[in-house]
Amino acid sequence: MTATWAWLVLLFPLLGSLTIGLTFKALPDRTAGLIGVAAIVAAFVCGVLALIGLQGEPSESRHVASSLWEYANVGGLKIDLGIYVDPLSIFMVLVVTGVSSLIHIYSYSYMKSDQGYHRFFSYLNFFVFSMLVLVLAGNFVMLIVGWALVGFASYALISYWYRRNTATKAGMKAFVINVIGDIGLYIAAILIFKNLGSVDYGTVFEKAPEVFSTNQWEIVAICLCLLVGAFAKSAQMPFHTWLADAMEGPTPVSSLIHAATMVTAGVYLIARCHTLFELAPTAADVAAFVGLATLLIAGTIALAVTDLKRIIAYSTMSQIGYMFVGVGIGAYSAGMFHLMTHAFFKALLFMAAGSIISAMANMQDIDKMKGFRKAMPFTAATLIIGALALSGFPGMSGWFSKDEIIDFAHFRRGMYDWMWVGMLIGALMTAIYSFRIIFRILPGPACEEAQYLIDKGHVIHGEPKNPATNEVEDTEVGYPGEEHHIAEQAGGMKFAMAILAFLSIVAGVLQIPGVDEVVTKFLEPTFENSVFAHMHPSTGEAWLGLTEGGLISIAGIAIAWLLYIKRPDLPGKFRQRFSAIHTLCVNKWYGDELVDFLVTNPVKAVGRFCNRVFERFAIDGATAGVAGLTRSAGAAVRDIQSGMLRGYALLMLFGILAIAVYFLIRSL
Amino acid sequence: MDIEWYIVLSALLFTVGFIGVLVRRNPVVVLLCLELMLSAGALSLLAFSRMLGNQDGQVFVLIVLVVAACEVVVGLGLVVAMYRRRLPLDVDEMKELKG
Amino acid sequence: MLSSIIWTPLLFGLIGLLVPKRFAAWVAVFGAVITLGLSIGVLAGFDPDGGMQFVTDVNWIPGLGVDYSLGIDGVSIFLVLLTTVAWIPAICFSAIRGTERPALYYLMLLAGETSTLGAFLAQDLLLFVLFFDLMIVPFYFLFGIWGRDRGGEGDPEGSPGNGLVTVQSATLKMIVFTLIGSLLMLVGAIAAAVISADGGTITFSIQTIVARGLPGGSQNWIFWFFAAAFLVKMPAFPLHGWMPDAYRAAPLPALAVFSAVLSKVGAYGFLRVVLPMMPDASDLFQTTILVLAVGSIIYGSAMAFTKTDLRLVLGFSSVAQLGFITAGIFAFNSSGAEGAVLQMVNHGLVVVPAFLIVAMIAERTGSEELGPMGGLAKKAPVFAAIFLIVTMATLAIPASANFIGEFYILNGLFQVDAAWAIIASSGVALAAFYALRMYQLTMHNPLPDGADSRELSLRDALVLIPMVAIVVVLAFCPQLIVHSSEQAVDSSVAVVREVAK
Amino acid sequence: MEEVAFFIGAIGALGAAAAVVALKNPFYSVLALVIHLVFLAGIFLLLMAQFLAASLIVVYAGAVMVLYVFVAAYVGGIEEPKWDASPELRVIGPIMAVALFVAISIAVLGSGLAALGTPGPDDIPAGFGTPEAIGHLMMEDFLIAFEAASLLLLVAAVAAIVLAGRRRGDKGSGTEQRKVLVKADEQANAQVAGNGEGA
Amino acid sequence: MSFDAPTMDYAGLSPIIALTTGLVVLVLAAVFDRIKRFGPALALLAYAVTAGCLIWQWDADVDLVSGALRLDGLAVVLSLLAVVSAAVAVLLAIGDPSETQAGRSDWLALLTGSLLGMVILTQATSMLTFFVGLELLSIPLYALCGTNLRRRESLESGLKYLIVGSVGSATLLYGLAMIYGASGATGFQEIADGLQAGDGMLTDSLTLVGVGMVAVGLAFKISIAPFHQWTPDVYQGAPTPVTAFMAVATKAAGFAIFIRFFLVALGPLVDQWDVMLAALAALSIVVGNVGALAQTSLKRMLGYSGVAQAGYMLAGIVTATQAGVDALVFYLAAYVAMNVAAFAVVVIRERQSGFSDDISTLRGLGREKPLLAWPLTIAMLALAGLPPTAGFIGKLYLIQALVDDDWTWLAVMIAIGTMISLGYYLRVVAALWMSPAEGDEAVPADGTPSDAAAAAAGIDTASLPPQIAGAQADPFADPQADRRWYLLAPAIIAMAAALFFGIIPQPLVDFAQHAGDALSVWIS
Repeated sequence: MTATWAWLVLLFPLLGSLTIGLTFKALPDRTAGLIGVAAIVAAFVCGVLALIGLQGEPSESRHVASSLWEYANVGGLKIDLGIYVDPLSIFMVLVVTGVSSLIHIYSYSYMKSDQGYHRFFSYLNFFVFSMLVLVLAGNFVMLIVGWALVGFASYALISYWYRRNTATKAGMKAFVINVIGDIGLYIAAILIFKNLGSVDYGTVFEKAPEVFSTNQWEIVAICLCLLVGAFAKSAQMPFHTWLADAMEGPTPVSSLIHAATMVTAGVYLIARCHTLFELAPTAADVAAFVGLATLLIAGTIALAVTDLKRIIAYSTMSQIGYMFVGVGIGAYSAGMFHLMTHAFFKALLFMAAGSIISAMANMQDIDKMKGFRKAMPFTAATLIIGALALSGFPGMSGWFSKDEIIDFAHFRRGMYDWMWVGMLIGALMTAIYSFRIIFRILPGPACEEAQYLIDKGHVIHGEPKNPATNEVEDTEVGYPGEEHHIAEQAGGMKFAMAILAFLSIVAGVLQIPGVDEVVTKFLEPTFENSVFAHMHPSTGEAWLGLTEGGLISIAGIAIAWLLYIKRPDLPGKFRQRFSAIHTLCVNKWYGDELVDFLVTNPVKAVGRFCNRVFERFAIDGATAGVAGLTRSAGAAVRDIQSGMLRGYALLMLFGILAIAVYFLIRSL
Repeated sequence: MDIEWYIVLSALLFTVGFIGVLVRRNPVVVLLCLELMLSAGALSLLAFSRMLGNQDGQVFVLIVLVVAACEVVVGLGLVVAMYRRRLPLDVDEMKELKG
Repeated sequence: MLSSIIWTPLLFGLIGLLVPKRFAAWVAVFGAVITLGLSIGVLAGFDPDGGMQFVTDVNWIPGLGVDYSLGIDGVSIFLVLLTTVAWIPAICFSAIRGTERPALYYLMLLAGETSTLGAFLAQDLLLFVLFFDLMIVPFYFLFGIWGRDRGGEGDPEGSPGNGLVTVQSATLKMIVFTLIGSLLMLVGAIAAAVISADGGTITFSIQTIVARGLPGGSQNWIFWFFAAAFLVKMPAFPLHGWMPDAYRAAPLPALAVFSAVLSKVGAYGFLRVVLPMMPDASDLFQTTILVLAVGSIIYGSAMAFTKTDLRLVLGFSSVAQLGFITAGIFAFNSSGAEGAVLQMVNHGLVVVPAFLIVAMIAERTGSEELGPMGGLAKKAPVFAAIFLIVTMATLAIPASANFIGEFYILNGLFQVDAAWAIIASSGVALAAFYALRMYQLTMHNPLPDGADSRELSLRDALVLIPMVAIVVVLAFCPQLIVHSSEQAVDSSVAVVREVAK
Repeated sequence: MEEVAFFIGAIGALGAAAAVVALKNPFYSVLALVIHLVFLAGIFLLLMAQFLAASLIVVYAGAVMVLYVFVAAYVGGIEEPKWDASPELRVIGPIMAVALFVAISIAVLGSGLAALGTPGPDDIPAGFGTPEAIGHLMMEDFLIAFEAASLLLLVAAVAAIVLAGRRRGDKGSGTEQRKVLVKADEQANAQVAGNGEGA
Repeated sequence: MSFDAPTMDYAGLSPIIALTTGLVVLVLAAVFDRIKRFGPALALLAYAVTAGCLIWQWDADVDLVSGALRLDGLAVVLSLLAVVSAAVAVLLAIGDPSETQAGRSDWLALLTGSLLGMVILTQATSMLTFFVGLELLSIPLYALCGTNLRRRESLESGLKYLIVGSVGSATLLYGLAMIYGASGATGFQEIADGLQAGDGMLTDSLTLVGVGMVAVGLAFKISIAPFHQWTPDVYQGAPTPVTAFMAVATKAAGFAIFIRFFLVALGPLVDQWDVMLAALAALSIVVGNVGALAQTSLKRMLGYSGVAQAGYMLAGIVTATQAGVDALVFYLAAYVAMNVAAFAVVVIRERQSGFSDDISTLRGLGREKPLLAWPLTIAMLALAGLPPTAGFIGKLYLIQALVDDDWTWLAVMIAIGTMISLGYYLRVVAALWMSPAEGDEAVPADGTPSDAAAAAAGIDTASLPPQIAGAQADPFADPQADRRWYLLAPAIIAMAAALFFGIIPQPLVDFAQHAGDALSVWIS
């Protein structure tokens, strides 16, 4: 029964996507939106039913594998169209469908005036379907399928406003980097098949400990390849550059895909393959360290950039860094818990940001925003709640989830203490940049747009411009129309944000150390064979960690207050004082340039070389050379054919002589 | 007289005829040189005929003479035809066809 | 049965000469559909474990030991189906638009189908060579008569910087290149028969030659004679010199089937002839061929993302794809070879709509250049969606059957040496880049002046959608192909595996 | 005695042949060829080919050469620079021709055929080279060759008429002299044909 | 001295007798203007009777007239090919300027004389018949080449052909003399016996140099490089019907005697001469193919192509096996069909386009006159060896014979030559189908050729009778040429044959093997 519900979880979004996509001419926009919302809600309901079914099983057999048909089977490499349901996948299903439902509801209102409404919902439903394939996959090939399909959906949605050059470029970048990640997974899957003879989760996780010894090179290679996929999808260094550009997509997309769900797939992957990573601790450490590096670097960038959505995007990278550290060091349930809470508050932050951006007529620069507290009180409130949760303010959901990871690092001691320190610094930065947004946007005298909203009661109708380039764009297809939608005025948006705000505040109660620890217990069947399953800090240590985290968060908020409210001149001074560091951060640590230098430019150079040099000289040259040789031989023959009779006779004489000499030599 | 001498003589005549074809430009003279080459062949045939004591070669030579005569007739016919067309009688001028 | 499959297209082509001009197209469509029906009939009666089936064997030139011998097995059946399927959209596309000298056009197109089917079905080595050579003839005329010159610099029609291409030089280059291989193959085929007969009666039956075996020394040079033919036909790097010009000059419907099906004959030849007949040489030259195959992948991809002419993007992507296929075959294991067979079918199915879409794009923008294009999706969501599916299948996105093919190929290669698989896999990333670039630069971005974004006409949609539907259906169950061809493919590579041990 | 005769004949024939090539005036070349043929006929006699020697003189040096003389006179000489501008022909040609001579000589002198070094067998059949013997051979063993040769003459005659004959298109364009000449070479053709068949 | 008349097997001699009768009748007809008009019909009748006699004697295997001739499969098959091409030449010559100027019957008599030479040559088994047959073949041809008296090229080609041809004949004669000396015999079988009987004569310098000189003489006739140089010039200059006849029939007869002399008389020496012939074949393939590449005159191109094709065919002799001879004869038969189709179209096009055989005059023909374009197209594809034509099967046959006898390198040469050949054959196809007609550049078919055009075509207007020179329409131009059955029929029948024997080659294989079987006594 559980399997059936799980299949239905997959079915509804797919059906929704197809229905909306195929009926784009027949159905009115609203109906399409409703179908989209309904499909996801239905998936959520089925997910809950699957959860109930699963919880009905005894703890040791809480996993179900189910296969529809044999997808392909050659040379022992058997691939089923199969799913694998266990607490981890159900957890992900619930997070994904839950958050998706809310974001669909939000989009229903937010995208109202967009002319590609059908397309948007079709893509969005397809994304949810793909994401569910990813989390429910029963073997590595299906995982790859889901993995790549979310990549595709992400691409489609980033390039949703496809007439913007910046959007299509960003989509391309995201897609190609994700494909590189996919290749990591291909190779991992092939290696797994080669060593274990199967790609099915069940068999692989069962046989891996028997086949591999700890840190055997094969298993390390497998895990590193898996990590390539994980890093690419989760925007971890050095594959992180696409995420900031992905903000070209509509805000609900950023909220759903590039904050709440898809980008956390890497975390899910490591958790899913924890058996393998525990056999390859080196690879797990790599994951953790990359997560740490990303969280610190992304934090510094978030402090410097001024594009509202990009700040949140870097914050996302940073938070995923935390999750990577979490699953890298063995704090699986903490990592997954942070994944969930982050989904709530980050989705909320994006929604609020979207609301503000709408009010700003698509302007995204926080330097130009001011005084929205009065103009948009509801949005302001949700923004504050999101920021508090993000910075780990005591009592908020983020406080419980983030500090659990930080604490676990400290608990593991050794070199992990350095991670602990790093993560604390990161936490401080998180608090600062979170409240940088709040303090720059909300208080103070209203800016022009905010004032307009206060005065006229509706948002300003700006020229449709590309926020990245400020070019005027045509709105005929695929752009939000002149009407903009803000949370204050749209029920759907308000509803979704309210629920998320609520969850951002209270989700922490699921995992109060020493009290309930619902998430840990729920996920226990998945991680029961893990070496870290029964290693966790004592309740006291946990609370100590929470206290530290809370203090740092408060300190960070205070610093932000100091910088942006009390002494607003200070940031400028810092900027001048440490201009090198500022430049570095504003330029995102030159990540794009580095990738360009190391990968893109060489590849393009190879292409140019092939095209302009090799093809021209070697291929065409060789062809022309042979042709020319033949032609000149022909010219020689024709030259000899001078028309001169006596020349012909001479050549004959030559021939006779040659043959005579040949035969004379033969007769010797 | 050894037969070799006759053969060598015929080879020499053949060579002289060939040289004539190579160096002369008047088609009439070229035809004469062809006669030389054919008569060289005839001479060697006769020499071998004598060597073998076999008269087949002699009959062959008779045929050769006929052939030579026929070639001359057609060749001279062509020369006359060209002359009538006021074409230059110079084998080096016959270069319309080339390449 | 198989004979009727082969000759039906030609028959209808000839009928087309007799009927009034305006019906010629529909006679051709009818003929192609009947051929498809026949091939489906064969599929229905096909037994996946039955080895060679529907065998026809008639003395053709007894004086030379050449038989008219046909048969079908798990490898050929899907290629035959691919052929019969692929021709229909090409013909329909032309029928909708109309061509000059229609009777001749369809005769040539259908003669092309006949010869391609012949190559796939021939079980006599010489018959295979004959059909292999014959294939190029109708396409020579198709490209030559209905193709067009492409201008050089400054010509709005042409590709700036891509130089001037005349139909004559392009077709000549094509046919000379292909025949270089074919003629050497003819020598090789005869040598194979003669040497294997070893003084006995000469026969060209592939099975007999395989059974008789060839001495190792002869295998080595005969191998290269065959390989030359197949590699040029594909085309593989660095023997693709004919491809850019020919592709640029060709009429698109003919190019679609050419690229989709004819290129596969080369790969098929490796599987059908080279591996079983010359196992020692295949084993000996495995590395060399793999270098060429991987070279094709990299080079084809690199060219595909630098070229701006849509045809060339597709053409070089075919080079890369055929590289994958060759690599899979030369992995000598069932995973690689099976992936290759699957990929042959997939690539064929994808390329036909791709080229037809290029034609439709050209109708809308008046150019086949990526530079000045874009935004066509604006009023053509269905068109864009179909192209998107095709693009995704081209770049072998997981969930497409192309992915399964590539995955199996990579898996097969990995078992030879991990390095091959890793280098080859870079082709996957590059494919994403060039395919997406092609899609974006046509469908996305602002619509330039002069371009006309309009939706597919219903008839065009009817041409494209069945192909796309097949691609989608295969995405769900590649096992259909994999299962039926497994036995045949495995028997081909097993010979080499035996030797390699 | 035979040696002396041979050398006289050889030197005469060669000298006349060289003269054919070397003389500037085609008229003289023709005459040189006649002389050559006479010497050659002498050598034929040494080789016991009486009939052939006779026919060479009668048919060849007589009839055919007359034809030459007529044509040479008809078309006249052309100005031919002695050593013209294409040295490859003037120099390489003779060199290679001489090389060919050397090659043939080596082939003959180096041959293992013992009979070459002898003056030929003495026990030759009676009547060797006489018209009677040749006639028998012609009518018995070589009948076909003989008949074919006669047809060849017929065809050659037709060819000459076609090429050099007067035709309707030429009406009025020829001078009196040319008409005569055309008639003359037709006659010559007929004569040659007649000779061939008569023999 | 008693007279021993040779036995005359009149049945065996019937083809020669029929042809001789035809020749005499044609010569006589030349005298009577009334009969003259029926010259072509008379000639065709004679050829038909000859062909009938040949077919009647299909299974003959007899020595004729004291071993001078031998009528066997080889002779019958190759004579038939020669007769067929002569018949085609007669048809193509109807209305041709050369035929008209030469007085129809005379022209046909020359043609018949040459054909008679060929028939004798295919049957010759003695040096004398060999030599006289060859001359009977050649001398009328020299004249025929010059029969288009108005054209300078025609006369030039005739004289050129005659001079170099006589050099070739003289060389051949010299070689024959040496072989006669070495073997002491003139009959082919006796030569073989004599050489084998003689002490060391098989490798003697006298023999071998003789063989070499005979090879040169024969190579000259069948246009083997480096003795090919007359070919392009003469093909181009000669009247096209003559060229057509020369291209095919000469090769048939030349190869017949080549096969018979080398495989029968010089059979014991095969190890001595095979490499030389292989080298000549390879050289011809290269020279012929590269030489043809940039030609603009179609006839000239076909001349070079003939050199290359001769190289292919010579490869069949190199093997000295029955399979090789079969392959050669098969190829020759296919070659007849291909060339006839090509030349017939050239003749038609010439008459329509003011006697230019430039490839550019073919432009756009595929669109305007597919009935003309197709035979030429198929001919080109067949010459290039593409399926489904007899040319492909012919190459296949040759390559098989070569590979079977370990001459793989020569087979590869054939393959390489074929590749090069595509470069020019397909240029013709491209001109036919792939380029628009040059409306203003081509000489209008029915218009008046200007003096400039006439000069370009080599017509020296000054020396022409007034009614021919300038001002007036070319009396031989025939804008309706593409509707003349006697021109179109050869083209279409030859095309059909080239296609038919490409698809169902077995009958032609049997035909060829009939020729090869005749030599089964001498070769394996």
